[in-house]
Amino acid sequence: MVEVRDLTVSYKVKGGTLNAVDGVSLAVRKGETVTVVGESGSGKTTLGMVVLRLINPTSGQVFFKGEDITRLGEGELKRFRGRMQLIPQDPYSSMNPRLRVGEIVSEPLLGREDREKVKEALNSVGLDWAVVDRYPHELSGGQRQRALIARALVSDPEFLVLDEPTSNLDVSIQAQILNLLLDLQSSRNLTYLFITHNMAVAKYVSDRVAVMYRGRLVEIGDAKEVMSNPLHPYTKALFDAVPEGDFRAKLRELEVRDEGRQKGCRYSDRCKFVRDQCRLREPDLLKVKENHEVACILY
Amino acid sequence: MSLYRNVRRDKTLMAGLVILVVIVGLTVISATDLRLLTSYSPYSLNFSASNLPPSAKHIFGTDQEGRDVFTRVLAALPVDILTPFIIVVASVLLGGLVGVVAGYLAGLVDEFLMRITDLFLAFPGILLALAITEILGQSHVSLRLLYSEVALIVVGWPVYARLARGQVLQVKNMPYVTLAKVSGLSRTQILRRHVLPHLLPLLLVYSTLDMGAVILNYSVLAFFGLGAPPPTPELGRMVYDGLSALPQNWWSSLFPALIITIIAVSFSLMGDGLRDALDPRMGERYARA
Amino acid sequence: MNTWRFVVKRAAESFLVILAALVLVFYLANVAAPNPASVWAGPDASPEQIQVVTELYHLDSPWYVQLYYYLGNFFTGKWGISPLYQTPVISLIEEYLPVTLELAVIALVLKLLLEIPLGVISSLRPGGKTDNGIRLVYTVTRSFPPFMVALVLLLALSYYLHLLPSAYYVSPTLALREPQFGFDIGGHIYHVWLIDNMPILNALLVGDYGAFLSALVHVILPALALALFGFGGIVRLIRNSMLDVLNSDFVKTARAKGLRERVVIVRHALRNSLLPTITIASIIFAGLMQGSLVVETIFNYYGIGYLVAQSLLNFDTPTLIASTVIVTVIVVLSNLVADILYTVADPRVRESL
Amino acid sequence: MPVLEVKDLWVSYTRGGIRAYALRGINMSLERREVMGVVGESGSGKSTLGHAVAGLLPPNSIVERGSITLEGKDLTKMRDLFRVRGTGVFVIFQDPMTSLNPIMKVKDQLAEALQVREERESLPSPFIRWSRRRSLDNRTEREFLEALTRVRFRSPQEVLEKYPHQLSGGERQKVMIAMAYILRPKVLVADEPTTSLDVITQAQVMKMLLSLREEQGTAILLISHDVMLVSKLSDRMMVMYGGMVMEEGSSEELTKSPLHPYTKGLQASVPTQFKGEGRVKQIPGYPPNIFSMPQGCPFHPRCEMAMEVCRKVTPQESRRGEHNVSCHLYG
Repeated sequence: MVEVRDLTVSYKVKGGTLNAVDGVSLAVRKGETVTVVGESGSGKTTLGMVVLRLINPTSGQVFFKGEDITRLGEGELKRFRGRMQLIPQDPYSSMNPRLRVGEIVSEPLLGREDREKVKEALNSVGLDWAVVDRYPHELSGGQRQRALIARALVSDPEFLVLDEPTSNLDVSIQAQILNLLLDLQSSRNLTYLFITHNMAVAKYVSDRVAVMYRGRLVEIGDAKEVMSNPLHPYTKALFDAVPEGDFRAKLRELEVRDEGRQKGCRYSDRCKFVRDQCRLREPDLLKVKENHEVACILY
Repeated sequence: MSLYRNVRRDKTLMAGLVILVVIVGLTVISATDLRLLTSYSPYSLNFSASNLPPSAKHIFGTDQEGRDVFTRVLAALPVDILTPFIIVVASVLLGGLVGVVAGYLAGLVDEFLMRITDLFLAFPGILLALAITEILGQSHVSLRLLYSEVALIVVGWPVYARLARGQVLQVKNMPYVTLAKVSGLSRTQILRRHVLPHLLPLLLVYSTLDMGAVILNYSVLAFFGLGAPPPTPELGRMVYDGLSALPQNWWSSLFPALIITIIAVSFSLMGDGLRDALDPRMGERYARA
Repeated sequence: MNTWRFVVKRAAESFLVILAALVLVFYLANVAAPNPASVWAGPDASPEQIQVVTELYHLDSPWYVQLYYYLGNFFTGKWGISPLYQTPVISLIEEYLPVTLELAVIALVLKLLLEIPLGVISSLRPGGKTDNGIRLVYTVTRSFPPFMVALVLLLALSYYLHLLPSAYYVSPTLALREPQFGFDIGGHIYHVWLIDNMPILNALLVGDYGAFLSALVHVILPALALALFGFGGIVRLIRNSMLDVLNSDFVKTARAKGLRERVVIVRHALRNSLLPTITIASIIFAGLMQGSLVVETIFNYYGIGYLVAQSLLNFDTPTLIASTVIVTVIVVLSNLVADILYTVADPRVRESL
Repeated sequence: MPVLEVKDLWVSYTRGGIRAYALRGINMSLERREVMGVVGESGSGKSTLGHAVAGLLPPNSIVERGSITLEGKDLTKMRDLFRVRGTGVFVIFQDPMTSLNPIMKVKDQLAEALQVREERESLPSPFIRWSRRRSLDNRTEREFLEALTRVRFRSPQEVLEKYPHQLSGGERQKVMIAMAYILRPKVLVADEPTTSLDVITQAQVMKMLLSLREEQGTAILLISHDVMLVSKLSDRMMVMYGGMVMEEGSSEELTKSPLHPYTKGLQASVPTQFKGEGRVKQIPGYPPNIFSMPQGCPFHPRCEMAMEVCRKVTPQESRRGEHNVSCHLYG
């Protein structure tokens, strides 16, 4: 459905360039959810934006249904707009406060007035038709996020990028939205690229999980496999930080290391299992099982 | 709508509006037929009645040439209101256009336009306007009003360019614009739907506030005799002319100055009120405490 | 290190702006003007005078040659000859400008002393009685025309109450002093050159307290009128940035630490709120320089504003042009200083250079 | 004897002339070295409780009733609240990016904290106070370095000379904890201290909060919307909703056998299963706004077990084994 090959996005920063995304290859198959997990600054959001062609990659390619859309101009991209949609992180700033909900939801229709479409979309996210005349500030956070999902659905997309869609919501609302997203996926056969830093959410929504660390894909595989048998030391650290089991004991064990910049593996300075070879070169993704790849010299 | 309610609740806005309606009313009557308001002529000299203090017959007194100050104030209103209005409208259009283009196209165009804007902003505005009017208007006294308008537009537009650019840049980075892009809205559609609706109220508020400032600037030009050529009465010029009769005849410069103040204050009140009415965030600013 | 690079860069930029401003003024006076010769010679010039001026300023050459001479003249201090005073413009500026600079600085200090505390007071209880009162006052005073304040002060304090003198006056004794004055510190004599026409500063340096007092008394009214012109802009700015800062988390942290409210307000809130004021300091200063036009005219205070007013009323364009350019230069430089101060005051900006 | 005791606390806000209750009869007590978790969604009043305890309620709020007793002193009756802040109660706020003064060096911000503590510990002469303010002598610098080392800064000397913007979010939060080390408060209110941080950083910050408690016996009021985090870290926890305590008890008990339908719902709405292995239970509806609080039990419109009485009568707190619960099912 969607594929990126050897994607790199670099920014100019003071004293050099920073690769927000660094040589990432990833494919999302039709109807599945691939979740990208990682800390802030890991490049997961940038990756999502590149896939939607909102940010231009420095190098590498982006494919949508087999077509190379990396170099397409805004005019040619028109064909793809609407077939890919975005569910944003912050339901507050993602709605123009001067527009009514109806106008916001129908925006992807590009001016074609289609009451039925809007009605159906609102219906499918569990919102009442009455909201179309409301302004965003009259809605709660959960209602807004529902409206934004309806907005994305109205253009009949096949592929959605979900950029931390529940991180600004209350826990009870998060459950509602996650269930809604799963239902919509199965009823409409949607393909998701789900971006999150919340491991519990990742576990609940993913078919496959991709772990990013500072722009680099360090581990990828089937959700169950990766989550129950994490291989990369960073992935392990991520899971160790989740409040589960005897968390207080885990915290006592926790080592605190500042990160610096080193040659070789970029996780080497924080890694518990670091060896001399780690400093030599950046490891590539290696297939350890049919459904599990990891970029670490330990394997 | 809530805007209407806000307007009614806002005392400053109401006060500004009321004064302004009275002044605009007087201006319109004065422009159509001054004799409806006063029995004196603003032009004819009458030295037997010079330097009369304010009284029931001459509520603002008379000047050194014996003209009724109140009548001259009324006669001055059309020029003193219309000229700043033209200046502000032209500045908004010019500056707004430059700002939107710069903010929207970004890159080199932005860099170039903003350098020019900065250059004009670097000038002390009034002084440049005075110089422009004086140099251009020297040999064409009859065109002086036009030149003074041009001069004040020259110094007035850059602020709007900055304002518009800033607002465009701010809205451009809002997540809802990103969403619009994903949905395939074109640049012009995004501009129309998302950018302009935020920009226009801002420009309205700012230009209302600016009306007050431009009235003051124009009055300074007139003060130095660079406004409309005589015999057209002008409030700023009347202030200057009255100075030579100080301190005995204080009324012929103080009253025109007072009228300018009232007009400028009413615009300022209205601008402030409009801002509060249009910007709910400002309202919160008071509520938070 | 970085800061110095920034200073050099900003200085170079300022120079370019001044250059561009010069070109713009040149275009105005020598190209756009309907009759450039009368711009430089004055409207009442005889044909012979016009002839002299045309040669002097190369007005019959192509514009780029004129521009070359214009810029060359400007940087060598040849700013033309005033048809009104019949003296080189530069000597007029030398005489009048210091008076205004002194006046403007005093007015600036007065303005800040009046407005900053009001802004702080207003922000402490937003929406309260004091705040509403202050806001009402500045909404009105902000739109006072410059002559309004001057007129009222003049009429009330000088003519009616006879408290203060109405016009400029310098103690004659001051002019008789040596223009150069030395301090003896640790056996070494440090020389201080008096700047002509800064009566207050000079009187202080010379130690002539009679003259100082006299000059001070004369400066009060114009300085007050100037300080009150546009009164409220800073109050508003301080109030609004105080409100933002007072609601910010770091002020909450400062309170949570157990600091006294006075310390929280002054050390944390006010210091941070003053940052935006620095950025507009040059705008305030430019406003004062411009306000001096009207204020000096009304008080007959012999500064550059008075000079400009005279040149306007008498079509003395060379003086007008030179004054405009020199005030522009001062404003651009004050902007430069403000920018540098801002980077010194705000570590975040310093870092991002 | 608890360090902190809150009794029947009612706090209201006034906005646009309308008064609404953010806290409606809160009871709470906190022992030395105890971590009390406060869980709730937006509008539950958890932050208001934190602010009230720290004496930092905003000016448009009023304590209507009740008391907050810190070491025997009732904060609601005190005028000079600043005297208990810092050394009595200190707060770590949610957003580390904004909680330090951007134009002061870390050193100077820590120095303020030290000054506050020393003034309270002994009352040195004004001259000594003045001279301390002027100079950072070796002794004070050593104290700063020690505090920064305790929160695991690798090069504390450098951190002292830094401005907040030169530190990451996690590092700034560590500076806040270092400040707590210097102030030695009796009670530390941690108001969503890790919400804007990554998981790994969150774990580190939590580790340091726990060490602070171990080393100084600080009682911690840990406010968070994250049920899992709070239940793992706190000794006791209270679940708030609509300005009321729905349920309160030892964290272990509350996690194992919650009584209140809201506590149950909240715990169930955290996903634990893989995709396709069943659905997470959801609470219908949305949390109420304090300006439109329903009659009776605030939770009844979203409660599956709601009865007639829940619509009308606000439930009272009742004791059930190790729990306190406010629900008509157990009343």
